[in-house]
Amino acid sequence: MNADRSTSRRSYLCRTLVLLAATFAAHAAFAEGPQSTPSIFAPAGTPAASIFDLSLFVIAITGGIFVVVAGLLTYAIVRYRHKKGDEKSEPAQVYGSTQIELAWTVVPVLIVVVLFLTTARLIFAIQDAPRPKKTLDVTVIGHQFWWEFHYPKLGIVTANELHIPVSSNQQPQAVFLKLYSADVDHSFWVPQLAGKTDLIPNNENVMWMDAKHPGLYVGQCAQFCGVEHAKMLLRVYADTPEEFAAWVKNQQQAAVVDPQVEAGRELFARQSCMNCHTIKGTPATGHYGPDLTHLMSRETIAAGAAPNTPAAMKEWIRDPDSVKPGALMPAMHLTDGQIDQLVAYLETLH
Amino acid sequence: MSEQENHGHHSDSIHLPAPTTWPVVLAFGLALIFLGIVTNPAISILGGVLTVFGTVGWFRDVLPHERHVDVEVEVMDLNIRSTRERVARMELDKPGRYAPTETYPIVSGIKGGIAGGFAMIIPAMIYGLIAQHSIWYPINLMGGAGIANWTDTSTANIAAFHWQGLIAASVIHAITCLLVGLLYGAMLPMLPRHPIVLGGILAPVLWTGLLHAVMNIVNPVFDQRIQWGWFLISQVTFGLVAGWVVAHQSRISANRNLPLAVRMGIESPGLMQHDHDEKSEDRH
Amino acid sequence: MSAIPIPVHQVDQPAEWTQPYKGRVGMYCLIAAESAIFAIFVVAYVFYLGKSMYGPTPGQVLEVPIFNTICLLSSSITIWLAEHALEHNRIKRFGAFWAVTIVLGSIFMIGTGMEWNKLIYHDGLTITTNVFGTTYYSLVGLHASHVIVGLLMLLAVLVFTLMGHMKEEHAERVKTLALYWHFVDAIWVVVFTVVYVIGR
Amino acid sequence: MADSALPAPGTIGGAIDVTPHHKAPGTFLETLHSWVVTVDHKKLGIMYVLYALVFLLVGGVEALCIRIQLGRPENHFLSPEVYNRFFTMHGTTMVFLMGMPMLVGFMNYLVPLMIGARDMAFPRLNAFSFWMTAFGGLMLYYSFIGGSGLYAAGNAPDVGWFAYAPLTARAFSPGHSTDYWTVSLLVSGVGTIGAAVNVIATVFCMRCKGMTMMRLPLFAWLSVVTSALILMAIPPLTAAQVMLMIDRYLGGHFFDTLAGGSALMWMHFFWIFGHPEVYILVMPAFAVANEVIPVFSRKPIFGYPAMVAASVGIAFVSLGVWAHHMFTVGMTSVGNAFFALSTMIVGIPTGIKIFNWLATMWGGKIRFATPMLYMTAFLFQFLMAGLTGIMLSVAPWNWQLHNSYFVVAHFHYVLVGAILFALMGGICYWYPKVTGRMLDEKLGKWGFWLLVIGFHMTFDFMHIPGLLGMPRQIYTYEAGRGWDTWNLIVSIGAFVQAAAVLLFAYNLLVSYFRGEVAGNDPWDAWTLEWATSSPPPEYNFVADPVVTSRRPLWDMKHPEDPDWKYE
Ligand code: HEA
Ligand code: HEA
Ligand code: HEC
Ligand code: CUA
Ligand SMILES: [Cu+2]
Repeated sequence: MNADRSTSRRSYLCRTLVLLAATFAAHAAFAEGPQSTPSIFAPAGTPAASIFDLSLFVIAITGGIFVVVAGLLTYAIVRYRHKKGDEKSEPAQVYGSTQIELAWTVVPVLIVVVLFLTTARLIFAIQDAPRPKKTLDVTVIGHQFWWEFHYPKLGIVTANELHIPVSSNQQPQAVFLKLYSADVDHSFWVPQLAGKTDLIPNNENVMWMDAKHPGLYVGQCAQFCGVEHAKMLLRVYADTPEEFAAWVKNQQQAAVVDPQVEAGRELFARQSCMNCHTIKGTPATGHYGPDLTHLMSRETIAAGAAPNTPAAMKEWIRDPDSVKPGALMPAMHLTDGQIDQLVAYLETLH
Repeated sequence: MSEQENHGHHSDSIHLPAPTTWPVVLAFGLALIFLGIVTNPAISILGGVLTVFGTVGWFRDVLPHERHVDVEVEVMDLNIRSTRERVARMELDKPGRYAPTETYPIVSGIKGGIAGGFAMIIPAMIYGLIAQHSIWYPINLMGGAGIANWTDTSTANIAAFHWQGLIAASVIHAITCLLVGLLYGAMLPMLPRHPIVLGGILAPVLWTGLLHAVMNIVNPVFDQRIQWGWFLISQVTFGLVAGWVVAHQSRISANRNLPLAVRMGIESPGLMQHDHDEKSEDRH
Repeated sequence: MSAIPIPVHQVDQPAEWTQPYKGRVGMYCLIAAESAIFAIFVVAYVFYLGKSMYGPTPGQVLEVPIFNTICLLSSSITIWLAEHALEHNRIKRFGAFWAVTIVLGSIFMIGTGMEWNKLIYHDGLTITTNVFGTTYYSLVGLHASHVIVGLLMLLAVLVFTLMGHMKEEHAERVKTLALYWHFVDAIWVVVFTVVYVIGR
Repeated sequence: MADSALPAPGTIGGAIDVTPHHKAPGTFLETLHSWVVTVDHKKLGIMYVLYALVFLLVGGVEALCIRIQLGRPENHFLSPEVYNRFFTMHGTTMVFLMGMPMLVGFMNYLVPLMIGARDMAFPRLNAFSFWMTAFGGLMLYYSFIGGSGLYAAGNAPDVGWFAYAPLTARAFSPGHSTDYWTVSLLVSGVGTIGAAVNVIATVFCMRCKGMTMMRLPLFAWLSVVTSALILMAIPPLTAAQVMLMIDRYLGGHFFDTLAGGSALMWMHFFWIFGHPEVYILVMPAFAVANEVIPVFSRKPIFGYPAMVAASVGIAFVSLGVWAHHMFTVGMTSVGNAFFALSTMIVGIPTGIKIFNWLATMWGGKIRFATPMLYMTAFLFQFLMAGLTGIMLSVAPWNWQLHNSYFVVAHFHYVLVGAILFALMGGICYWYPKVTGRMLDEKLGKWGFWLLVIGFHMTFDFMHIPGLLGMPRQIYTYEAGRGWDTWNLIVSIGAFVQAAAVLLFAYNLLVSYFRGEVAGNDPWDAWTLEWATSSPPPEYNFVADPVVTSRRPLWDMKHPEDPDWKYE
């Protein structure tokens, strides 16, 4: 399970292939760490890395087949094309050959056997991986166009931006996800960390991943789920152990109560915001939208559709459709003044 | 076609089914019934009426007798001839007709595969006994490629008996041996000069080299524990035995002087036997 | 322009070139397609067994329709007797068995109607009640709709017979139709097993 | 079918003589009427193909809009709603209204001619099937007008061509868009099943004398296999759609996840249909290749029995691989392994086909007329597409690639690179037979090379954003993800393809009026359809032909060296 590739005997082969892949896919070099392009050829976690290894193997085999067959085809086309003087005669008529046909049936069968054994091994290795003692459990709930994250053991609820501790050889740290959906099918996909797994209503799925380097890994929903499927983005932050501990500590607190923004807080409760959103420590306990208790600890809002800035927030609350057309939060028809108050309040929720 | 003679016996027209509106009407009716579900029930009702009309009309088209039209036939000569009058034959270095070349290559290949498969077990067992004092060791290593979910890859565990390991190993072993045997059966008669060198030594060495290169990905547990020397020995054992069996069963020595095309079993005029009467359909 | 040349051998050759009757092949194809539809509905029924979140359950409300089943299955025999009669040009006998088949089929439909009536008004099970209701009515309903279509076609043949149009030469066509009826019966065996035996 | 009943070797029956065409042309209305009421398999075949070509243009325009929208990041050419309608309609159109009718059209036109029959087994059913297909397509497109009208694309379906539950439930898909999808595909599905029944009955019951199943042209063989697959595959879709209708109209709970229904069931049902469907689409492409490649290589098909066996094998295996579209839904590891294996196994019979085509060309004298050019491109592109398919079937890798643009690239490589190319090649090949005129060779070659360039520009580069993590079915993407350049190239390629398709259509049009007169056998070919005039008379053959080998016309052209001696 611990397929640390650097020890692999064939890292040379890998490197050469990677180099090829890299030149091919310009910025998809095999980088150590998170990238703005979530390339599956830049793995930064165990499952992604072992899939990457497998993919090189498969590329080598299929590439070999392609070179051989395409080469023969090209040869046939060049060598046996119609030439001057051929109009008057037919070539020798050949009907078949059991022996040759048998040979080119058996060779693919053997290739398939090898491919299958390799594939099966990795399926089992990833899917049935034994659970290490120290894991982080997270429950992921997909909603139309945003993600809800629960850390059941830590008592944390947050949205869209998942924080996990980084995994090192000294301190391996796997994250086990339970995946549910509140409405339609979604799919959890952070290419640099692991393959995707669907979130299906009335059905529980599990997957695991780990991150070998700290930083931000981007991904997004990979199963068409309606109008704003394109903007159901996903961010995973791999924190150092210290950062993670600090983050957990902050998240476990109830919301900050700042008397200066009393007006905004009241407005939040008076408008129907509280029917849909939870802010821990206030009467707002809605579950339809994201938990806003620590809204300011997130870098984006509306599942990555906009940066978390006061201006974007104002625009979002004034008219969610203008930021993310089709998002399921209604425009509340508030005055500019009310919006300013609300945003001032939300800006305090660290 | 001049050789086509006219033997009378024809009419001047041909019966063809008559054109009819009812299939369109019926299709339109059915479509409207469905469209009505999405739009307005009135459309479904209209569709229902058309459907009834269509069905009845259609029935009356075919019952009790199919309606048909007579189409007049006029005839002109058609010329079916090719400008390519000459047909080349496959060129052989030696002219003449050849005896059938294949003496059941499939069966001989399978036999070779089975023989080689059994022979190969011996060095593998010896290896198991010498290296780990257990005949289950090599079996489990191989079976691990199939079931793969070893959670405990300690030596002791691998040396113990596991029925899953045995089954997986047997299946993998049997399939590959049969397939490789089949391949030998098809290929060796084509390359008859040195069957033992080719099938017994060269192929296993290449095969082992290939596996050596990819085994880390196919099955890392296997790769870490495998002893390539022993592996090569058992491969060569297989190759020698299988190659020998195949070579002796398909009379390679007799084929040696035949042209390549014949050895490859290519079916082409001149290469094949011509007796049409003796040929049976079952070859197709 | 010359006359049509017809080659020697077409005239000379004994016409031993026989191929299957196209209606029959067509019907077999149709049956294959229909079987696929039924297979999906049956799979769905089995899969959804016990998945209902609220009652009633099959065990609580379903009664085994023995009499119905006997009627439908015996109609397969009567239709076979009818086919046989037609082949031997015994039109009266054919008509009689054909009519019996229709009666048996109709009894089956009436039985189903009564069963549904009980389920809906007595047990309160409708297609919207729960997953069981949905799958039950669709599977049994799908079969029933096939019986109805079959009955309509059988009826059309009966009308033809009564009008005196039925002849021995129509045997192939009639047999093709009968094939469909046998299929509908065979499907009932599956539906019956799944719904009333396994599923209860 | 005993051989002894067949005529003595060396003769072929009256496939030879034909009516000259000198009917006075009717008025426009008369002509229209004669086409609407026709039961002639040739006219119906032509209507199918024309219908499909129209929808190729329509679906292509949708694809172009998609590509304009995706050409740049954060583009606003299409709104999200309209984009979703467009890709759904594009996929649905191309598969159900372009691909299927096109292949049914080919089978309809060619099968009776190739087997020496006067018509299909059930001519009226044939007409009915066509009209069902046609009305289904019209209904689907009527959805653009229903509801809020054309501007916002009305009620057009917007749930993807696989319409996963529960997105299709009333709660998530209010209005009628999903109903249009369901209902129109139900209707056209009935048409397709009818056509399949007809083809099978025709081949089994209407072959001319001497044409045993082992002498059947491979095109006809593959038509039978395709039709059998249609019979097995379309009904599951129909059944699932009926269930969906029950849910949406009668309040059923099949896919209602709140009441115990299952979203997974829909996926299984859809792909039990969906996977065989893609082989339904590709088989006719194989069929065309099996006819065109031998004729232009001047050699018989290599290994005929193996080709038949491989086709039947592909059909069988393809019924058991559907869940390779579902590797990410959380099946057990054993389930995943099983479907990975069964999927890879399909590569074996497919490989046999590729190799046999290669061997057919080997040692031949290959003439690269336009049809053969298309077939050559088909071979390369199908090879490549199949190999990316194998990559996708490697379940762990599929967890990365699933629903990414890599998949989109894979299936366009098959659907466009293999199927569309093969069908276009087929059109070029049989155009002289159907119209009596040759296509303009120069225009044809231009169109071909343009299409090759456009195709590779579009779909080669489309693999890359997939590998870089770009999911499909997204209406836009952020700048800075590293996807922009690739998408721009892809979009430009789509326009090159558009030019090629237009050129192709233009060629079809002008050659009809100005093309060289073809004669009955312009390619020096070997199957029976070339033994009658171009276009063939209503009754195809004056007298029923009698054949003694797989290449009846070869036997006539080379009486000194006939096939039946060697087969
Ligand atoms: C006609 C269309 C067509 C054809 C022929 C194929 C052929 C194949 N397809 Fe493809 N496929 C589609 C159309 C098609 N596909 C479509 C439309 C989708 C997406 C649907 C959607 O999600 O919207 C899809 C999706 C799809 C997926 C799911 C991807 C995903 O969503 O995650 C997979 C996964 O296994 C797959 C695999 C294959 C394989 C293994 C073949 C094989 O049949 C290929 C076999 C051919 C070869 C292998 C090449 C020749 C062989 C040799 C030279 C012999 C030697 C080779 C070996 C031994 C390997 N396809
Ligand atoms: C046979 C099937 C087929 C064919 C031929 C095509 C052809 C093309 N397809 Fe399509 N495609 C699918 C089947 C097909 N597609 C399917 C099944 C999907 C999945 C849908 C889903 O996810 O639900 C899909 C999805 C799909 C997507 C992904 C959308 C998304 O996931 O967001 C894209 C994006 O680039 C695309 C592009 C193209 C392009 C550029 C072509 C080009 O090859 C098109 C070339 C043709 C033309 C450009 C026409 C030229 C004509 C004119 C210019 C007309 C001029 C006008 C008049 C005279 C009226 N297709
Ligand atoms: C009908 C339910 C509903 C109401 C009422 C509602 N919201 Fe929301 N809200 C949502 C949903 C759903 C989302 C997630 C949208 C998305 O990302 O697609 C959301 C997202 C947000 C976000 C971004 C959260 C994040 O983590 O990205 C903020 C901030 C927010 N709402 C504030 C408010 C305020 C302020 C009000 C009241 C004026 C309000 N909401 C009223 C449903 C609602
Ligand atoms: Cu959620 Cu797409
Ligand atoms: Cu598939």
